[in-house]
Amino acid sequence: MAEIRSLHDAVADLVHEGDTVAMEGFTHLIPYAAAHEVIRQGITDLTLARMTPDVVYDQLIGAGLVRKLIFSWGGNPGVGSLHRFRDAVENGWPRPLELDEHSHAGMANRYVAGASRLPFAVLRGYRGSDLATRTDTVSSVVCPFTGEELAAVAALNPDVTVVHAQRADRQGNVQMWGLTGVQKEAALAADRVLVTVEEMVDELTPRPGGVVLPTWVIDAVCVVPGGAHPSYAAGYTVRDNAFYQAWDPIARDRDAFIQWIDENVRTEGAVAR
Amino acid sequence: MAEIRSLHDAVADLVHEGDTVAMEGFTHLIPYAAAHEVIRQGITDLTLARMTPDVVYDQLIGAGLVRKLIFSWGGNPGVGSLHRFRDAVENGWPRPLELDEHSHAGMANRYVAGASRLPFAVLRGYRGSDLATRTDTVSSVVCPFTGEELAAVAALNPDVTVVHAQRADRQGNVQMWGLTGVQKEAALAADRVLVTVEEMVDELTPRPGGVVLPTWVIDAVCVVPGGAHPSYAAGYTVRDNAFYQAWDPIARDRDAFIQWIDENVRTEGAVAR
Amino acid sequence: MTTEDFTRDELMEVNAARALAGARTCFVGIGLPSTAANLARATVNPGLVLIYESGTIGSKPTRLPLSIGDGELAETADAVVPVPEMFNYWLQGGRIDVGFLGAAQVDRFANINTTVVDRGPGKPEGRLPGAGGAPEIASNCGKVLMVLRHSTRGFVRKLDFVTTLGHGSGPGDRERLGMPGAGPVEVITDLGVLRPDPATAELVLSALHPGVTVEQVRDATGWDLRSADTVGVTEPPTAAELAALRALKSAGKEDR
Amino acid sequence: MTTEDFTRDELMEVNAARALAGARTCFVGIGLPSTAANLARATVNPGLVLIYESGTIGSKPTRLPLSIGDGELAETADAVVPVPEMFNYWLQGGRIDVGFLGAAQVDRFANINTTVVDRGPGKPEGRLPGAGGAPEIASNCGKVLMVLRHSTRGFVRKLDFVTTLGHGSGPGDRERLGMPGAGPVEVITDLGVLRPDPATAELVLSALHPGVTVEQVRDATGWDLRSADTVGVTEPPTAAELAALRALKSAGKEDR
Repeated sequence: MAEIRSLHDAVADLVHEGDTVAMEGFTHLIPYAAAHEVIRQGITDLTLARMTPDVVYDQLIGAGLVRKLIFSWGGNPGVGSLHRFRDAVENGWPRPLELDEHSHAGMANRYVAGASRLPFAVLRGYRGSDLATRTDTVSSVVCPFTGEELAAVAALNPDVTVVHAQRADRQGNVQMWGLTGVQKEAALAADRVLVTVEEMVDELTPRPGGVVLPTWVIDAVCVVPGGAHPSYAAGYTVRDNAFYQAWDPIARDRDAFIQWIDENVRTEGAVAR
Repeated sequence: MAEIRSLHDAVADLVHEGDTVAMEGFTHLIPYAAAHEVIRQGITDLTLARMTPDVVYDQLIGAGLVRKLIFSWGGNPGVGSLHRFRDAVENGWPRPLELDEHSHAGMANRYVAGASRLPFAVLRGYRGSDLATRTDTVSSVVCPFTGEELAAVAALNPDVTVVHAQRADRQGNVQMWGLTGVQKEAALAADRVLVTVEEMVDELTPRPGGVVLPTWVIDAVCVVPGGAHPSYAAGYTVRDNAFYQAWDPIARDRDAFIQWIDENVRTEGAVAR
Repeated sequence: MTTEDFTRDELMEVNAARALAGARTCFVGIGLPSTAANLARATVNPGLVLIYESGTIGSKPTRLPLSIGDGELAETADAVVPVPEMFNYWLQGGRIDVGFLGAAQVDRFANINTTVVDRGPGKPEGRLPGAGGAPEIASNCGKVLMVLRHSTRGFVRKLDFVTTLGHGSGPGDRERLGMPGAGPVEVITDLGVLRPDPATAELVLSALHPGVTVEQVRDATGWDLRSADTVGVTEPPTAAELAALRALKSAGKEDR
Repeated sequence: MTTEDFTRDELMEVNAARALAGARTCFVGIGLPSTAANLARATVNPGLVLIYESGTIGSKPTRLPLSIGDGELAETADAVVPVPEMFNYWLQGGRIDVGFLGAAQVDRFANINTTVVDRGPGKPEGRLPGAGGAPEIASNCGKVLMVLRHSTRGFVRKLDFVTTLGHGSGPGDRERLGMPGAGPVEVITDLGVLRPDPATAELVLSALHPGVTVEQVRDATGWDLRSADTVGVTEPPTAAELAALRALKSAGKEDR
């Protein structure tokens, strides 16, 4: 059963040094506030998983908290590179970053296997690609009916998954809608689940496209209005595209990055959360 | 792209003698009207697939059109046996019925593999069960990462899937809601898709729990109000539980069954459709 | 209250509901398990999350569903999910505390047959409905409860077909097969309650319903049923339990 | 209209949109492919179904999305599906006519690298964003279109890493690997259009944009680019195409 908690306490209890953490969200509903709380608490040696690591992972990587990234596409969508990610991979700054790199189809299926508590998933993928040469989480299986060889990807079961959603009821049932991406799978694949929400309501009235995560698969719900900014929560906030574009010059420069994090994240009550 | 057609023409064109046909629906949205059209047209030697064959398949089997059934639970839910199904299996009347029998988890995953155009799906299932001894569509695979042996089920790709839905727009996009069961998978696994709907509308406004099948994965849409009776279409009709209970004595008796089919299905414009 | 005030079926149903005290989530089979689970929500476990294989999570029906796909199950649910998701993410995902099953035939190790029965030489096998969700429910739920009427037709020495594994041929079989759940922990009948002996995994008589004798149960069991060290007597149904049960059933009859 | 009236990028974008004439469904990568696909909807193919890997089917945005997960993509879609479903049922399911990809590096067989680039001895590999959906888009869509600016950095003799297979090392490779789609059929750049030679699967110059010479294209290509038997010249953009393209781009800029 989910407890309704402060973000500080929920992060402190559920995210541990050395954990594999998935903070999912496909452009939409990215849990920035929770990630910033991780930075404030300095929880380190993390393995981060996500199909589309974007600016929020750039921040965690630049803050030196990440030792490994499991992913399939790392960029600032429509803007360019993730400079902190590149700096870590190319130059080991502020620390080396190990990679476990997949295609989207493979990552999505790794979460599906995780949520299904199967050790692997099968797809027709990675054919002719060098990707499989750089990871030990892609292999192959042979169909026992047709003899076809198919790709197998290892299940991905994070220690903790963090997602942002539109709302929760007082029992901790969570509802999200719009692009819900791979969030359900990431949550159900994890040992622990932390959800930040825009709003707490008395009753979760059904919504078109609504996905409900029952309270009994969640550990903590934190009410954090705007907790996805500069990402967005459909029906509550809009994507701050200007922020994503402004991030590029900040992230290009180590000092500018450090200053930004200090002023906007590490300072309690900072504007950019 | 779906054509909007009469039920007669759509069934005549899309359902062929000897086809594997899935008419899915988990209590809800069962395409009775389309099945009755198949009976009227006498399309025979069918292999029928469905997780929960109920009264509608009892009718098709009793009408002598079915040579094989692929299924996981065959009964009249809450009432009792499917007597025509039993008579066919036990006594070969009106013809022998071959069975390919699974668990629900296995059948659901056979459709998932079919919709995913994979030759098989993996599950932790059938363990300790005799089921696998009576089918050639259950096998096993070994996880290349952990060495665990898991069940493999062969993909199920019907020649044609028939489903009932609440509504369609004039382009043939189809929307259903409520218990949508395994209908999406059954439709996407099939070579051809026939959908009957309660209503045609100008625009498919989003609905909570709504599932949309785009027109370009459907071959024909037929407007057949009440086409799920005695099953139901949430928001349009209610389940005729009394019919399901009344079916039991009809189906117990071969003559009563034949008379019922003649009067209610084979007679054009019959009351029970 | 005396035994005249309730039926054997009501004893079975009330005790089946009681077995759900303390459970968080229950995967509910149709028929007697559904009666028990809904009665539990009305009595010992108002917060019990009912999960039906049609895809509903947290159904709160006000009357007994006739089928696992009745409209009210979806309308009152916390979430409705596609059937493949139900079996893969929720059941196989190990998220469900209790699986509640009925059965046509049960053997002494709580293995279940719902597929075919042998009707004797020269006669065709008798056809049952089939497996449904049971094999994976019994494998993946935290534990399994079973409810069925007591008779030598149902409680058999040897199953004609193993649809669903309970405890196999004894201790260790589930582990060997890699089945995560504890398997059947209780079989509730109209005569009493059987539980697996911890040492042998064999079902033994552990409680009688009021007014039932050990001999009656043994006569209705197809194997040489042993008794637990202590055979208790179940508490008679309370007035509240009976009222709730009868209200559920009469509400369910309106449109049948 | 003269060449002064439009840019090289606009030539690329307009011709990329034209390549979508007649397609029913397109799996759209972000960036140039998204510009092209949205322009196609505004010009040559109003009924084109846009599919984004974020899960939207039939998006009808009125401005260019910055990311594949912009809100308008979901709000205007015929259906929004979970990401695993998108990749398994829709892409792998073989339901999508055209995959439209960008690339960092392309070789003569239209293989793609979006993973790492070699920056020379003693220097660390340069990091690119990674595969995203491309390997399976290129494998499973009916055919693949590519759009990228022409330069020797992009059109290379040998890829530093094969992220996504195009035609491998020549005819037969896709078949041998069991890839259902036809693979890359056209690479549209700011200088012209390359297509695989049917006999060798090697990309050859098959059309120049107005005002571009064969030498210019060869100079911007890292391998010894051959020309098709006939090298055409693409039609200049029409006023309507340019107006639609510029309207899309300016609408997209409002909130950036």
